[in-house]
Amino acid sequence: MLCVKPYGMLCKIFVVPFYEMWDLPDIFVQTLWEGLVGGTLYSLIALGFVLVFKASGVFNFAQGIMVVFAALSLVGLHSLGVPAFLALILAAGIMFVLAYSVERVVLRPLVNQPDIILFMATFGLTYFLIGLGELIFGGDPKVMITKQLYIPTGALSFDFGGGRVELQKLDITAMVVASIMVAGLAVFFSKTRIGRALRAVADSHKAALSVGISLNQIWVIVWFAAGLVALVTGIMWGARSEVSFALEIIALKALPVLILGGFTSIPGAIVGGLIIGIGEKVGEIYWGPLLGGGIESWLAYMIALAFLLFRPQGLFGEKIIERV
Amino acid sequence: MLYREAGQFKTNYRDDMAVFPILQDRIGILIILIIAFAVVPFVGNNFLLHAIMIPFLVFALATIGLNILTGYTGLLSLGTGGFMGVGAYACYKLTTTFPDVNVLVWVICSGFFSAAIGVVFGLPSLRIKGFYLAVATLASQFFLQWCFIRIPWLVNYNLSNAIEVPRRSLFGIPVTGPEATPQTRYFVVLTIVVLMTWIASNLVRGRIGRMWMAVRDMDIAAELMGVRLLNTKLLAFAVSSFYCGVAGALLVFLYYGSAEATAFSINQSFAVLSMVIVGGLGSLLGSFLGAALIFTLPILLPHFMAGLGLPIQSATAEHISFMIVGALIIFFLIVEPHGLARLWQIAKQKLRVWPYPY
Amino acid sequence: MRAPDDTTIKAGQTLLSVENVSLSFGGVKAIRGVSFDIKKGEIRAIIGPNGAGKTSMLNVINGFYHPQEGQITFKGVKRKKMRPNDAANGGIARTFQNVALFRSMTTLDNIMAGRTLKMHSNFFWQLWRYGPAEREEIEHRHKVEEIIDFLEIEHIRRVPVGRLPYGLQKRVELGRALAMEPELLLLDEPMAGMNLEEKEDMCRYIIDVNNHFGTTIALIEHDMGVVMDLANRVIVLDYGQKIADGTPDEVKANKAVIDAYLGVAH
Amino acid sequence: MRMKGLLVGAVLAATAVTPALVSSASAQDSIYIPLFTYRTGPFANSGIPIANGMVDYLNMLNERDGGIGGVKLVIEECETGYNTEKGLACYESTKVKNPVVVGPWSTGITLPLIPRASVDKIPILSMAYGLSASAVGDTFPWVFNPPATYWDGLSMAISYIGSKEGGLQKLKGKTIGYLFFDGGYGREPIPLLESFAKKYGFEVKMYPVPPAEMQNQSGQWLNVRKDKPDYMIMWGWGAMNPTAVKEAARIKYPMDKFIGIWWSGGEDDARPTGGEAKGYTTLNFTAVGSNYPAIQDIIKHVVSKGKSQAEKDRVGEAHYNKGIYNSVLIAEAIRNAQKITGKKVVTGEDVRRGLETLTISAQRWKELGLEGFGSPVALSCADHNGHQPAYMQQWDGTKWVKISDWIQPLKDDVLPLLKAAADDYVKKNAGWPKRTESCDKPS
Repeated sequence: MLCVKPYGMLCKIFVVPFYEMWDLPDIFVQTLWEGLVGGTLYSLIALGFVLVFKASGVFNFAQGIMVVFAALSLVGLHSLGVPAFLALILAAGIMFVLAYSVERVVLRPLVNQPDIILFMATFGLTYFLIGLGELIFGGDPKVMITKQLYIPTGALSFDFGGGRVELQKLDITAMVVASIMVAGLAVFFSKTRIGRALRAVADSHKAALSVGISLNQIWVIVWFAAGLVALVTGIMWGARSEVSFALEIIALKALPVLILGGFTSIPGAIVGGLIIGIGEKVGEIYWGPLLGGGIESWLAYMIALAFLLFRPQGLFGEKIIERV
Repeated sequence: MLYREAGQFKTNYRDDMAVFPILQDRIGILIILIIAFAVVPFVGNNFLLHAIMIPFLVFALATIGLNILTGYTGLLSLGTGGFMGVGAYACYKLTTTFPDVNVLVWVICSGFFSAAIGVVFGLPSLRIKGFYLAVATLASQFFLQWCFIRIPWLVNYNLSNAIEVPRRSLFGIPVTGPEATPQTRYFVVLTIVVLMTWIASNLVRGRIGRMWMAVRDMDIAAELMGVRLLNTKLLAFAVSSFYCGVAGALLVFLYYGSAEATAFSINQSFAVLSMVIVGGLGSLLGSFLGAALIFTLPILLPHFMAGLGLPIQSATAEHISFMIVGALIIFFLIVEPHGLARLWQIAKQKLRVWPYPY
Repeated sequence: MRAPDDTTIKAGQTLLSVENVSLSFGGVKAIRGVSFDIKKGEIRAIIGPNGAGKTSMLNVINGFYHPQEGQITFKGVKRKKMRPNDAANGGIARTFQNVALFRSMTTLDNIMAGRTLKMHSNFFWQLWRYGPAEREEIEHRHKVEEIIDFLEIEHIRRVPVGRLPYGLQKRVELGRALAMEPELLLLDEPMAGMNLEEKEDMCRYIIDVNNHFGTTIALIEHDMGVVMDLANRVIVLDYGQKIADGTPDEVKANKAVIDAYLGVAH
Repeated sequence: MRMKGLLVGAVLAATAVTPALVSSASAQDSIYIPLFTYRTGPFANSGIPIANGMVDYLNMLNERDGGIGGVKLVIEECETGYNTEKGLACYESTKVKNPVVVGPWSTGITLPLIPRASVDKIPILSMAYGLSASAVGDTFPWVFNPPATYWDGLSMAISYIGSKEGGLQKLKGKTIGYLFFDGGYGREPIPLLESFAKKYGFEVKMYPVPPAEMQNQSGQWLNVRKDKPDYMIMWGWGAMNPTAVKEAARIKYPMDKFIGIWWSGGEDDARPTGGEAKGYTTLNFTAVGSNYPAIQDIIKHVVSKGKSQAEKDRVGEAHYNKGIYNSVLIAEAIRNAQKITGKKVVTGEDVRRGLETLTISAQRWKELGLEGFGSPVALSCADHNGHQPAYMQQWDGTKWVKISDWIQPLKDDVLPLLKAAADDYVKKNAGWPKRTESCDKPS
């Protein structure tokens, strides 16, 4: 309608989307909010990756399935009649058992192997957990026990720019929980003895060994921490849709977040998640229709790739100086 | 006692540089080829040929492709599925646009299209390394899959949104389409795979292979020795994608018979990558072993359990086979991080001194 | 085969000259206004305490680092910036302080890789490993076997270099550099971490290379005894600056050098 | 030692598997029915109840009647995980046991099997999925997709919307959103939807959901908020459905204007949203509930005896009953084939004839103990689909409730399109065989 013939396409790319943002501010704000929420959830998954990568250099492909597994354990236990909060604690316990077994069975025999071998081992772990999860809990999806965990549902809505903006309480909860987790991890890393040990391990395995830090213990702890993050992520994603094995695919979205934020940076995971989340939503809503929609499946990767070409080490990664 | 190389002397470098310098190896490979060409197609049933051997060979080819990139050049890629898809769609377009040219010509030519696409998506590899590159290749995977779904021209506007493999024949014998017998398909696939494996082995043993491996092992040193990094990496992307593209075309034309875009999903990429790693990075033999283990295991496992007299629910079998595949990947990585190919080498070493321990 | 360079440089003429080169990383100055030259056919040593900028200097010469100031003239061609593979094309080869071999390749393949620039058979023949590709492979194999013979590493021909002891790795690395048939060979601490016997061997190889092939050599070494025996001329760097340049005897007598090595305060 | 262990393991494994790889024919005194199911993977939520329904009904026939016409049914499930490779492996491994019919249960598996059916002489039953054009029996003598195609389904949805608005003409100026699984399945109805849009003057908005984004639809639904379509039609499957229903509830989209295809109408699709999904409407072609003698027989003979993987309270759910419907078609086709040929142990070729002349009248439904369970089915040589009506069911917060009568598809719009699609298929697949199979009289 705004666009005249010869410049039709250019106008649709460079003018119309911005006009729409200005014209329907409520939708724009809602889009930003949805992006923010989506981004927070990506960040949570990415956080699990970062924790493990930072402390053990393992690119943990199994983080996605750990999200599913944790959430399934919680819902599965509850369906057996275990009270919700006890189930939560037990699910955390299961994640600890998982962390411990992974350390014993997978990581310890593979110590000092190249990164790609460890990556592949977590790949095997993914297959194993898919099979185990489906064997125990069945392949059918479960409903997250939102109410029993006192997670608020419903929405806060307010009028804005001639329309209505709705903030789901669930999403607000997710953001609050995510913030608390990040803050908690920050405190854990900087204030506690184990946290400082973790940082030492992240800097250098040998250095950590030489000051008497048990690498095995550290690995159990980070994998457990990643398991807890997975549990929280699973609850939040599960509450948004349902707990099913399809969630595992979504976890891949944490990968562009990772390369954007850097593999070793917790703030990077958060900021990267928000950039990816908002970027892909805004892109999908305002530019997606030009391409027939559904561009979300690759937009995040393209955004990350574009960033990478300018900063190959990610937003917060350390600059790599090559030496010979 | 049987496997001794003592007494086999080389008098010139040509012999010394042969693929199989040891006589027993040459006999072994000959026997394998004879079995593959002359025994398997006549003894095995259609299930063995069509559901196991053909896809196994096709995946072995894709694995060789990815191995060239990841194993030989050290560039981790998660975009294999997409590149296979490019080959399949290119082959479909070519054979429907020029139906008079033999389909096998187009199967091979389709590799050039995926090679070109591979080069485009390989460009970031100059600046990005390791896992960062792996994630960057995911962009190609998702973007390409989106294109397959979104560009109806690629499937000639078929309402099914899928490639519908046309009937094509070679010397009057149908090779694609429903009338092609599993035997014919098997021979075609086997011939192409054997030929391309031989070419791959030529490449990796020569100057180009050394350049790839040099870039993998120590790119800085390689550069200081006159290897152009970008060219070498892009060449690896091109050759790798070529192999993957041909594998994709074979997969659809001689195995599936029809394919939707989901056939080239991220799971395909992951599957091929696990074949590479379980088989052994930087080993052609490993590519075959890896493909055999990862592809055939989940398919044979239910039959295996049935053969043992353990009838279980098909879904349970599937769950257990997932667990077993996962556990096996971890197990093999622990036993031998360099893959099945290294296990084979160790076995040969043992055989060399057998029956004595040293 | 490439046409020989028109600017053939005779022994004793300047092969490479470095003029007023400065290099810095961020705020750290690694090299400050250094000038020197290397004459065809000589063995030139670069010495200096740790962190003096010796390796950086080699990196500048073979194009891995680009100096902010100054210029380099190699075989009469001035240049400020070049890619490492241009340097390799021009005939500069090097070894590394921490061995930079292709660890999972065999000794043979490592040295063959050094012949990369000399091999020209195209991709088509490579595919079939036939015709020119095969001939070339065999022809270069002969050259490589000569080097293997020269360095006395026949027995480890088929061993992946990652499994070799350090001393042998250094030797293989020298072999790989020699395979390039360089005009200028840069050796970065070729004897670091070796025992006496290995050092003697290495010295012998270096002298042989210089004598037999007429290769110009620039080397960095810590062992003063070795340097004084090997080198025709020595340049001393300290804190990125040149503090002395001359024959071993001249340098040995230089006050600034003695101060730098004994750690006198500036 | 390690080597030796590995070697022994490999040899053992090889011997155990060998029988499956070397063919052996055996005389048959039973009818072999392979059932391709998927209880794993991202589509398991839809696949599990269907698998249970299919298996349980056939098992019940075995338990109660001793099979069909006195011949025992050998039922074998093969897990596909909705994955084409595994599906094809299932096909090959079951093919050697002479199956009388194959139901691929995935469009991706159906498409490669369509051309092979006539060669392998195994009929394909793709119940209300697969390739819509395969309804044309003259072109696809070996493929059957009753009771309705996706195009029929779409036309029913449009005609239902029209009836809500007071006539199809009232659709002029309206906007209809189409939320679909971005693949062949979701894309197939688009041409018809566009032709309806032109014919009735409404606008169509497309909301594709990429396969990897099934559980992440907030972008699509924001666009829905932006575009404010009057109705939403959904072509969803697996994990996509419950997510879409949740998102619709979140943006407070009027649920009774949100209409799904029959594959979006499972209990698991609406239940996670619970009360807020109230009003969500989908098509269905089978009744919901277990209040039928035949289903009670399933409970009595199969479920209560612990021979089913289904929980008792989930017997009678929407997708479970679709599974039963699929098995009824198979069983009736076999019975019909026995009648036509006079043989007890029928083959795939016989069952093809049985399917082609299959009729299940209201009376026959009653005899089966399933009175009113589905609309009457009548297939013919020309029409392998039947274009049977379906009805609308609505979620009342806890269960599905039937809210409409049987809605007839708009055959005038659908049939020409089907014919054109079948012709297009033949044109593009040069060498497609002309129908040689003779046509039996309807029984």
